[in-house]
Amino acid sequence: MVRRAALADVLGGAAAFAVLAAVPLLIGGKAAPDFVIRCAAYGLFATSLNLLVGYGGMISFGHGMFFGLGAYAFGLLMQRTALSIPAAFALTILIAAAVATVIGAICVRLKEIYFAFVTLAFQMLIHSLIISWVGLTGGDQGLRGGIPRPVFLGVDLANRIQLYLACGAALVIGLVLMHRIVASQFGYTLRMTRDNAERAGYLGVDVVRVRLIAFVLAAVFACVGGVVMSLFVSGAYPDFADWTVSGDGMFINMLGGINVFLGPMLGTVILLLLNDTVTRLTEHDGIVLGVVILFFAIGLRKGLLDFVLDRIAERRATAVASPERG
Amino acid sequence: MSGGTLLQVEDLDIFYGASQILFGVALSLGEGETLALLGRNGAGKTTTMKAIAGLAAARRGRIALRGVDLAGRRPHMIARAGLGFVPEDRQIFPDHTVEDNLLIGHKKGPEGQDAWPLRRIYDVFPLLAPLRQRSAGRLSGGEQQLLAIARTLMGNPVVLLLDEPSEGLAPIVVQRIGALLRSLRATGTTILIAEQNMHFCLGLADRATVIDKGRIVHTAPIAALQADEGVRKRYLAL
Amino acid sequence: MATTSRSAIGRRAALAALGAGATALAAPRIVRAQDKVVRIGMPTILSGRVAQLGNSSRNAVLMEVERINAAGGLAGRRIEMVIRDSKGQPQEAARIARELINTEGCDLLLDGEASSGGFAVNEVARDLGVLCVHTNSETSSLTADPKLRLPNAFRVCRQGVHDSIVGGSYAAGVAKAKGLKRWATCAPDYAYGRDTTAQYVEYLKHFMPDVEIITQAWPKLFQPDYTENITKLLQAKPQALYTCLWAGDLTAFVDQASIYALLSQMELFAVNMADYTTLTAVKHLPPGIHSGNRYIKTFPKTPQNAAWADAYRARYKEYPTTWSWQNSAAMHFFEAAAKRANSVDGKKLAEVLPGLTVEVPFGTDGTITMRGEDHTIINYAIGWGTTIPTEPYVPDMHPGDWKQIVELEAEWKKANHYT
Amino acid sequence: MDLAALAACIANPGCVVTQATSGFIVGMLLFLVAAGLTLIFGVLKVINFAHGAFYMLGAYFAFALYQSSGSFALALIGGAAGSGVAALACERLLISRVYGGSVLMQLLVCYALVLILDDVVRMVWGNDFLSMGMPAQFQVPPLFVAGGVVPPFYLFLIAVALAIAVALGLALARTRLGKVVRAAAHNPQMVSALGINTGLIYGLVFALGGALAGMAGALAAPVRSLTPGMGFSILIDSFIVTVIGGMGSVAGALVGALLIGFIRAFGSVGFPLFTDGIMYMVMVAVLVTRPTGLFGRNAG
Repeated sequence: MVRRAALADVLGGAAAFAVLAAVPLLIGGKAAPDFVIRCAAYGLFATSLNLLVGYGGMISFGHGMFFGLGAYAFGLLMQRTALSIPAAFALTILIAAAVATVIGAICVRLKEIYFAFVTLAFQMLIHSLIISWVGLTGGDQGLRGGIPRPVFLGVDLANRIQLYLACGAALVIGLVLMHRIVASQFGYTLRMTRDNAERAGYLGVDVVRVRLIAFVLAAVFACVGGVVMSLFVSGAYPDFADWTVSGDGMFINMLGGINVFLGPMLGTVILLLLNDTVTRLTEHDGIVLGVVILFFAIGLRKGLLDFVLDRIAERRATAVASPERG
Repeated sequence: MSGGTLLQVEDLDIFYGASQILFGVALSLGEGETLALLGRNGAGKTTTMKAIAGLAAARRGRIALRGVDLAGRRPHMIARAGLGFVPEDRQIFPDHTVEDNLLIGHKKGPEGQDAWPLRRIYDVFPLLAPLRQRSAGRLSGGEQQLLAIARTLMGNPVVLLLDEPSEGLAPIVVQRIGALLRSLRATGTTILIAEQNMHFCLGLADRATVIDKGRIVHTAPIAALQADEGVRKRYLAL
Repeated sequence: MATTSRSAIGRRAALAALGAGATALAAPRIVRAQDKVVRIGMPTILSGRVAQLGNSSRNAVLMEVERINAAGGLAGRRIEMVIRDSKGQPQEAARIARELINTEGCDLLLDGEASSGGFAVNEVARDLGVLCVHTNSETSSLTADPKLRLPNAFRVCRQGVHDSIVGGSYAAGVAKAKGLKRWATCAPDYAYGRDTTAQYVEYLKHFMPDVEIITQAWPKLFQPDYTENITKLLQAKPQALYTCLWAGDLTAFVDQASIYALLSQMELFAVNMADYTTLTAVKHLPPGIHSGNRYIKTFPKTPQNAAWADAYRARYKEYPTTWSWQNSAAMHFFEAAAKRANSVDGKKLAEVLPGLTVEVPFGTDGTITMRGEDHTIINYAIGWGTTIPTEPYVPDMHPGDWKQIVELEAEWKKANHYT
Repeated sequence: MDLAALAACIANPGCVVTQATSGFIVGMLLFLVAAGLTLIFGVLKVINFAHGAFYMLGAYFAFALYQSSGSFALALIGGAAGSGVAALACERLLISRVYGGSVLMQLLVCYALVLILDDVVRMVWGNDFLSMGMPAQFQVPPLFVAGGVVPPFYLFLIAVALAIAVALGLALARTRLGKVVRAAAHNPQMVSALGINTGLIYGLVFALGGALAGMAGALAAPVRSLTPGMGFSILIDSFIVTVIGGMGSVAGALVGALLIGFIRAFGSVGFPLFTDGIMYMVMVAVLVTRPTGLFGRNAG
């Protein structure tokens, strides 16, 4: 069963990548690839946040710190060392995992709203470190001068199409891996700690350890999102590690839905389309965005995909129930 | 039952999520009457009481006080209409003093009556008088139960809804609370009391109605129920 | 009016994109067909704390566009501006800049971002190879640092190091006359604040070596309350205080300092005071504040400058800002370059821009020159003076000496290994 | 780091007086905002991320009233009352729909409110920063106490804020409404079963919180510049205050606010470039050792 599900994921991923790869051919212009790259960055980030929020029941207000960390670590490694892109990428992931282990060890012990607070506090601490440590990070001006992209294994990320394909691959691979995690025994245990941590404890689950692992995994995928973003803008900025990014992540999750694996991905597409069109049409984008949020939060009361699936489930339930009554 | 029907509950259906808890529960209470709602743990007593107090939403049914349907109204409106609810786990405000708990409960009755001034409360509940400045959280279980009843009386209810007042208390305290309730009844207070402990209700309730698995299965004068071993064994595990 | 035409275009493009069914994904390059048009994309800050300045940039640009179009356009082509709000976020600035070129089909970029957004747009210009003129990023390294400099990017904007040289020399003059030796500084803790302060102090000491900096306060950018910084400065009892706080932060600082009577205890050198937005916003403008010129219609004291300010004011019901003149000047550079190259092709414009001199009201001698070696402007009006509470606010500006500025700037570049 | 300067300041009474006043100013204004935030959380269990917006509205209302009437007293009252009414409207129309819902939904509704209110202010008063100016009665030279400088306006400001703090504390502890509010924070269902309209209590508490934030904005209006979005940094600071003091505790908000005020006042002398970092570190330390804050009820 498990093996067949994994195969389905891999095949689905391959198909998705094939579609992505065809996009520049089907749709002329350079806008679509740019849009997909941004979707990859935010989508990886938001889906990783949903590992915590949706599957782990851990509402993090500070997840953006790992997005920022990924962008800065990768950018700095490329600017200041002679590492190849894959090596720098691997090292960035290691750094993110290490930092997340330390921060997570402190955070995951706290429950509910206090977990949210402490993650926010760490994010603000890291953001103020980035701003203050001008010598390393460039302070508020960010990493300047562009991120060099030496060719590796015949791949040239300075080429827009190759960068596009690489980012699309990162997105697809990241999503497949995360889906495997969610479907695994670990994913099951994680959901158990979400639904009833006490019971999970009785059953011999080390709740803190499970949460910590989830925290680190989520941080790693968020960091990959950050790397993609840094390649897109060819730099890194303190905003990447700011509350706005964490807030966007939350918003995306709520837009798309947290109970379906692809909910955050759908949310990403909606948010970016919304952002791009609204800012184009009006300077009072705050009101427009605010009203849209209210529609989701008060009108639907859940993300779009959650809403749709619930509706389908309801319809099925009534379809089953009605013959009995009739 | 001089004044006719005071509280009338009909066709009460309650769901928690998808699962149904109460099925067409019905009961009625005459003016000045005391009715015991008996049943095993989990039979639906507390849900019925909460539903009457407006704390659990009914999907269907009628809860009429003096002919006025209160179903669907918000809890504070139901309390103002005259239903005074004493919850099973007492739910006193632990950080407030005893007197503050009472003051929070104070309101006039539906006809503007103010029959329970603090003085009378302390007369009827002499145990509370010396504790008035103590934090309610530091009272014993029995004292907390007394406080919970007194607090609800401060609101001048027409019907007193008591949910398992004897639960978890020492026998001596249970006796004391029984005596208190009998004295309340003697003053003409109408009482609906949900209990697992049938003996507690003997000599207190006029009638008893038995609930099992969310359905009313038996209603009779309490003395008759005591004599009916079959019903007792089947529904009350005695 | 240009404003309406601009927004109409924006809306039309967006609607067309929506009609295509996939908004940004499939936005067609609709305007390409109209060959008589040149589209200039402009990311700038139209919401948030800096929106006032972004707006004033847009205002100035639209005013010039109308004039240029009336005179036949750029090399015979009518200018269409596509102006977008980045909210001051660098990643948005980068995204918008890319989109302006890739989706909106803009031919040229007029980068109206402040410093960090400016660096982000600079990277986009590097990536896409499009001609980009920065108008609002004062950070010197943008064009001074050869690692950042691009053949296709230019800056039409005052520059931090120029300001500091003029400010230092002016301050040293005042300090010598009044015996001000103990100095303090108060600057927002971000790149502009730190760099500008360091350079100012450097040149103050250059012109008056026995000056001593006894304390430095670093409030956060946009900090609402400066009380703890003000009291700290009072404790140190300096004779003079330099600050590069700006706009709302500067007025709040002056208001808060006033109730501590700080200004009666030390001379205040506030480089960003002499800007109409700030001068008119302060309710009780104290006299005798030393300030650099941001934009002031009496400096340079020419009829052209006054006429431009009056025209702007008549049109927008407010005075122009320092961002306004810079953007106005940038449009003049586009105009002159297109004329010389007889083309609007970015590569051809980039070839003729270095060394180009244009006639504008904001030059010391009526002209500003795009310096060839580092793609940044010189000879713009720059000076310092002291305030009075009412118009003209700064009656006497002491102009900076461009020969001196250029010499010291060259030394500064050498010291920073930029040459 | 400049610890020598910090030591020198602490040794000098003038410096201590001046910096302490400054700590009180920052702290007491923060307290007014944080008190509402913490009350709202305590009673409604909603983290009101839109709270900074009411501070902003208070400042703008005060500005408008002062411009039209010239009376600072009227501006203060109007600022507080206007924000209170706006808060009530927001609570009744929007926030009340997500009570008991997920934290995320509450967060989003608040976020939407911030976006909308900021934009409304921008539409009404424009993008440009505004400066209200010091009322004439406070345009007086500062007082000198033990070699330290104390401006009369700030004395007034501290006095008003302290008076509000005391009145708030007394009202919560002594009045029946205060007792009901505290009881509702603890067990709203029981309170409503006693015949008290908890919806009304929630509305009142939210309005009170909004009015307190509005009062802070109005008090600060003469010395701070007004911009759309000005509530954000105040929100972050008062959020830190409530987390340190304990969510739901008004006394904790007072202590936390003064703590932050003093960290700022003396931090600007001792470690001017890392005062923010210090604040965040204190917040992390408190959360790790005592998650419910210094004065919070121990949730276990």
